Amino acid sequence: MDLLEYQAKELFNQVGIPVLPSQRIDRPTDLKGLRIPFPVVLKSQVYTGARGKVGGVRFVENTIDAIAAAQAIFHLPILGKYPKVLLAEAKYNADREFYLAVTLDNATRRPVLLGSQYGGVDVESHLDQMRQVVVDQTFSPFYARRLALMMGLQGKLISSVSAVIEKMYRLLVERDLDLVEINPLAVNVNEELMALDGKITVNDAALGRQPALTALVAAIPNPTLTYMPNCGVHLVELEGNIGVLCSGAGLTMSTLDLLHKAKGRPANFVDLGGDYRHCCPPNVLQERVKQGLDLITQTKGLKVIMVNMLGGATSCLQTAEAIAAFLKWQPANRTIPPLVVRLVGSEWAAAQSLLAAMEIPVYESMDEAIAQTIGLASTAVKVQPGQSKSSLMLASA
Amino acid sequence: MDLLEYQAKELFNQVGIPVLPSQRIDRPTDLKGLRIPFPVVLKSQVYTGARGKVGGVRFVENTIDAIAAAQAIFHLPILGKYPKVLLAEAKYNADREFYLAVTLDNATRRPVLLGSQYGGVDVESHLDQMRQVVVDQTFSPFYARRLALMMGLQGKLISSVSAVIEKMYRLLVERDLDLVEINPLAVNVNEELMALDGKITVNDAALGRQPALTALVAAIPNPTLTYMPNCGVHLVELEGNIGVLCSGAGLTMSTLDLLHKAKGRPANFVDLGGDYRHCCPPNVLQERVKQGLDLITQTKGLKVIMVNMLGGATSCLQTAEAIAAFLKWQPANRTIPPLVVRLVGSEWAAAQSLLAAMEIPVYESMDEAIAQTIGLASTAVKVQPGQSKSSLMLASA
Amino acid sequence: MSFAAESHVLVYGIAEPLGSLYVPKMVAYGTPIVAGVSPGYGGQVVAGIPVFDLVEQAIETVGSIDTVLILVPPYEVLDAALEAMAAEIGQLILIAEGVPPLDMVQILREAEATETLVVGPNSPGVIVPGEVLLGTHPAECYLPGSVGLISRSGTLTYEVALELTRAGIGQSIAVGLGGDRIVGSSFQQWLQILEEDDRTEAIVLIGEIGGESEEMAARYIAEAIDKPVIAYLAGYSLPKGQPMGHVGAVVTAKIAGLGVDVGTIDSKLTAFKQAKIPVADRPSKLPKLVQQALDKVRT
Amino acid sequence: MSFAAESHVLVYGIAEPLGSLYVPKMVAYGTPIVAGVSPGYGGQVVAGIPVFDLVEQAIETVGSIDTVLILVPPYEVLDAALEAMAAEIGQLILIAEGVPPLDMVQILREAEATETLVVGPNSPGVIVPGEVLLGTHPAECYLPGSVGLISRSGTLTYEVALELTRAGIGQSIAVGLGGDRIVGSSFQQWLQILEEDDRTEAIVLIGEIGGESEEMAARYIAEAIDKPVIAYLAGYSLPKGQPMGHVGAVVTAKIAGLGVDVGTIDSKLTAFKQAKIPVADRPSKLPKLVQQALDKVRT
Repeated sequence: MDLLEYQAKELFNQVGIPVLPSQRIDRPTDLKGLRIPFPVVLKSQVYTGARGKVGGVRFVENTIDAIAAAQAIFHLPILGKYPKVLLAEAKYNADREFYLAVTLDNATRRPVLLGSQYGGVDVESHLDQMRQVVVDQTFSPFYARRLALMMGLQGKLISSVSAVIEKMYRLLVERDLDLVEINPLAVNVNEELMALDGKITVNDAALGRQPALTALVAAIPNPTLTYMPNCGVHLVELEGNIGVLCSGAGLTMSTLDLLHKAKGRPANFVDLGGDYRHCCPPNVLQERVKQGLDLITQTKGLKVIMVNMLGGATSCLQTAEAIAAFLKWQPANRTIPPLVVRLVGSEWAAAQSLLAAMEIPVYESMDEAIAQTIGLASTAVKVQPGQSKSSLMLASA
Repeated sequence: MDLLEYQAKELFNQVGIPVLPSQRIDRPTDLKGLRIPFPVVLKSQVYTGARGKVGGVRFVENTIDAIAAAQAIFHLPILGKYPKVLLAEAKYNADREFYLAVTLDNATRRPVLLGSQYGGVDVESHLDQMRQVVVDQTFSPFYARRLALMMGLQGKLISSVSAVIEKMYRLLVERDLDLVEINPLAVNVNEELMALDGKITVNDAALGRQPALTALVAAIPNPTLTYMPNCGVHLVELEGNIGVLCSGAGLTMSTLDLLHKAKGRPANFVDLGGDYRHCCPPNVLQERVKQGLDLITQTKGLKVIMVNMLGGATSCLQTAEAIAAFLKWQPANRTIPPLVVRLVGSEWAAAQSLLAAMEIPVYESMDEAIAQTIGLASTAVKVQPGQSKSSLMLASA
Repeated sequence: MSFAAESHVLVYGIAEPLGSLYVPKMVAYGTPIVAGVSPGYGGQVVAGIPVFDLVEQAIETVGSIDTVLILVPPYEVLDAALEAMAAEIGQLILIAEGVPPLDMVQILREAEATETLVVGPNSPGVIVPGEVLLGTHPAECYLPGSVGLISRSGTLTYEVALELTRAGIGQSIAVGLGGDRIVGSSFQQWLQILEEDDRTEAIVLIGEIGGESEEMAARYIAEAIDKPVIAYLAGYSLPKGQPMGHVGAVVTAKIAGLGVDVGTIDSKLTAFKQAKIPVADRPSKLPKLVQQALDKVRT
Repeated sequence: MSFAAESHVLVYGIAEPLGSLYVPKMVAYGTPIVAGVSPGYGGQVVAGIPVFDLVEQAIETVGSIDTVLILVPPYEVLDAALEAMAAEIGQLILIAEGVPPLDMVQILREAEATETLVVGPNSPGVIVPGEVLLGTHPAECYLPGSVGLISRSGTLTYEVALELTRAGIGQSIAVGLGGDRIVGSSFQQWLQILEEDDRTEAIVLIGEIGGESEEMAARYIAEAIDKPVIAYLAGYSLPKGQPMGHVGAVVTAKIAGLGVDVGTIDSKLTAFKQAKIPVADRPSKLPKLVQQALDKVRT
């Protein structure tokens, strides 16, 4: 999960990475109480990049201009998202701009330090200048100096830049982060450093042991959370007319692929997870099936729902019972689209009998279930335009 | 350097080691504002053990008794020391008392976990029950469980005791401690744990990077500090009539030994340190010689001062000049006892000439300097009775 | 690598919920579980297996252990793995989803120093059909035979095994490497193990979008693997950047918005094509491709 | 162990105050210093020695390094030592006083894993009289010869060497192991090195109260050392428990007030007596005892 720039800079400040005096702006009138002297930069706090090019960053010289600019930025969508807060920050005269990052390298399975003398907007056009140091054993500051040298730094910049890298590394480890990035790290004419923009990606799986981070991010809903530490059931919305409920990421991907291949259009999906989630052991799967179906059916325009469940310690009958219970508890005025169910495991016949009584077909073959689903979805239903694609979540029972 | 019990318990509380509700008492009247319900234990906060046997720990049932008991404890010396503060603490019904410690093992050169089911006052009579686990690689909680099992614990005590050991270990590492000890760790009938007394020894050399600890201990002067992070000059007082100024711990010990062997009685000594102190490089040695002589000559009843300097990048002449400067700047009414100087190194002859002019003999041989010193000290001078043996310190220039 | 029926298995976390659920299934399958560890539960018996408080204590009583299956909650995996390696056990299988990647870095530093094989985490473990079940694989999907399965997924591995089993094609071994960014053993390690395994005649590699492990595997196959390999890839219809729990290279690709074409379905398909590895476009196509490969090998 | 004149030495912290003070003395003595490292000072020259920013950068330019002498301030020693070991250098000499003992634990874990010899910290280093000076030993105290000195002290080592030198007895090598509780190499390691050193005919062991390293050394000498060993012990007149900078076993002995008789002068003298090691009661007695031992060896 990504942090917003102002949250990242709070963490930078805590570990001693130099950041400019700044102030969080929740509404334009906050600028009347600004404690930073003008000129000031106002920055839209959104999770996407490239805000500068579309007007999400503005320089202002006085309170009147600042309030006007803030109003404009609050009403400026960036890749479809409106900011909930802005960051007001002092100006800095950068002579040069570096790029620094610390993250995990999948291939070596180690933390990796990244750096370039070509930071800021130049980083993509100078990818060949990006240097990398793998932290293969216990970190020590010499790894950071190694990167500084590879970046071509000399003299006192070696120590000052590697001190920033060291702090970024310690932040990564202490807070269980996936990424700590400073871009640009500004260097002024006196070779002093300043983190002008920063990005932090929290490791979602580790959030449960990082109460301070959890508190930090609780304020502002974040769409990038991929792993539910509390095993909540998570709906992903797409644009189509087929609801999908699956067990496990691999099977979910495969199911979506096969629907897509057969020209079906999934409207959304819920992945109930594999067999090895401690927070939601198999014995709560029935409850989770109900929660998943409840989320899926909140999307409008569904023509059919495909349930594809395999593995786990739950029997087919138990899954079927959960589906039956979900349908039984619906209010009379609510219309649920037809279901196609694919189950593998014990008590299959009993599951089939139970659901057959509710006119729900049960298959053992994934291909057959896909074919039936596509058949039911084939009468196209127009999806409500402007429908939000944001994620809905339900906490687990 | 040792922390007082209440300071140790503050650190315990910070890392989640269970301690009783308690309150620091600076004067008896503080007990009128006691926030802990009676009955309460009042404990003298001194750096020495065995305070219980001499009346330094008292149970009280009401405010009047508490104030009286506090007045008594404040006026009760324990091994010659009066407490600056008391600790008022809730009572606890211990069913059993364990002993736990984490420290560094000289032989394996690793942290070591120590534990026994026979804690409290029983620990010394059951030393054969003390169990030990060396943390040879990176710490992980299984080392703590290993100790818990070796102590003979079973069931949920394995996890709860090892959780306390783990916290003690993390405290040791995070705060650069030499020792973290809990004795007793009380276990009540419900197998709940409580650290009833605690001892923490700070590593003096690491204090310079532990600002929080430095602040914690600044309040109350502590005689156990062995290493001067700021390279202050440190006087150790003994009981005799010979002042000793030496360079390096080994040479100081040897000098004291030889004086002792020749029936001399050192009154005090200053060790100016070896050649490899970063905080006081050889080029400030002259200043330190003056500071050392100044401290030494504050002791009354000195008959002679022996200076024994060897090694270092300072020449004999530079040392001699420092001695000469010290003598020259004394107030006219101050009597300085005779000096015996032993020097090894360059410019020896020049040093001898300089000091000969001040009637100070200079030797190259340690034995000869010792003999001369003993000769001058042989007329016994009575040391002032009741003279404080506490350490004096001067911050380095 | 020795997951044979005569090897000795210890289940760490046997008294945890996942332990009580899966241990009876593993025992029933014939898995040679000789001991369990759950701190505080020493002296108890779970599914006929004696429970100890510490791995070294279990070894003292039951003798040497070849494999530790770790079923503890994710934040306890690091400690259990370090304890097992300190007891000089050479094979670890980590099941839990949600192990913080920096914990895995610590585990893998130690595993490399001690030459320990680590499978997982976020993994269904290993099954040798008809012999040994070390994890959550549903027994009914598998049939003893000669096809090795290596996968980043759990349920998708079951699905592929089921298709092969229904077609009468048995499996020699199936391993889920785990769906996380940082996992213990790689496609390459397991390709080598299966290349050397006498029972395995063909290998099915089950990949997915994200990361670059399929690309690296394809290069390795071209260089070092003589047995036939057939691949299946999941996730090609996902919107770009859609996180799927199996987070793969999402973070890496996000750095500085570097638009590097790694981890996409195209980059993987290209790699397999270059290595001349047939790719099934759905699980039900695998039996035919595998049978063709087996027929070729056997003639 | 190779501190010979043809070995290659790198001084870490060459631009620090201690570096600029001692490096010229070492160079003048003939020590084969081929490079210095001080981050930020790369490209400069100190006492004729080229300075680099990183150890691996120095090695690239000047070739392989046998020994790194570390002269940085105490809190920077850990990083410098890890950097040197990462560059696969096999001998480290740590001079600084005040290195936190937990930093030493980290250094020694790595040193044991990589079989690196560590001398110090809080140490005068090593001198091979007439050839190589690696530390702070004052050259004027030493004379080339055949007596090896192993000591926990700095100035006391100089004192002992001076007594021998004045008596015309030269030294093959002198090492200060360091006065801290946790130091890199032990009496035993150096006894073994000197036992194997062709130039050394007799060994002087300079101990002091506190710790139990003299006791362990005495046992080791009885078991494994054939060359004659003479001991000198300092600190016997100190009041019990008086901390001396060389803190020795003070902490250990304090635990629970355990009145264990370890580290006292009596325990050490008993150990030497049992190992039949003569003990001088003052430095000036050493020349006679050493000469007797040499005479015995040479006949």
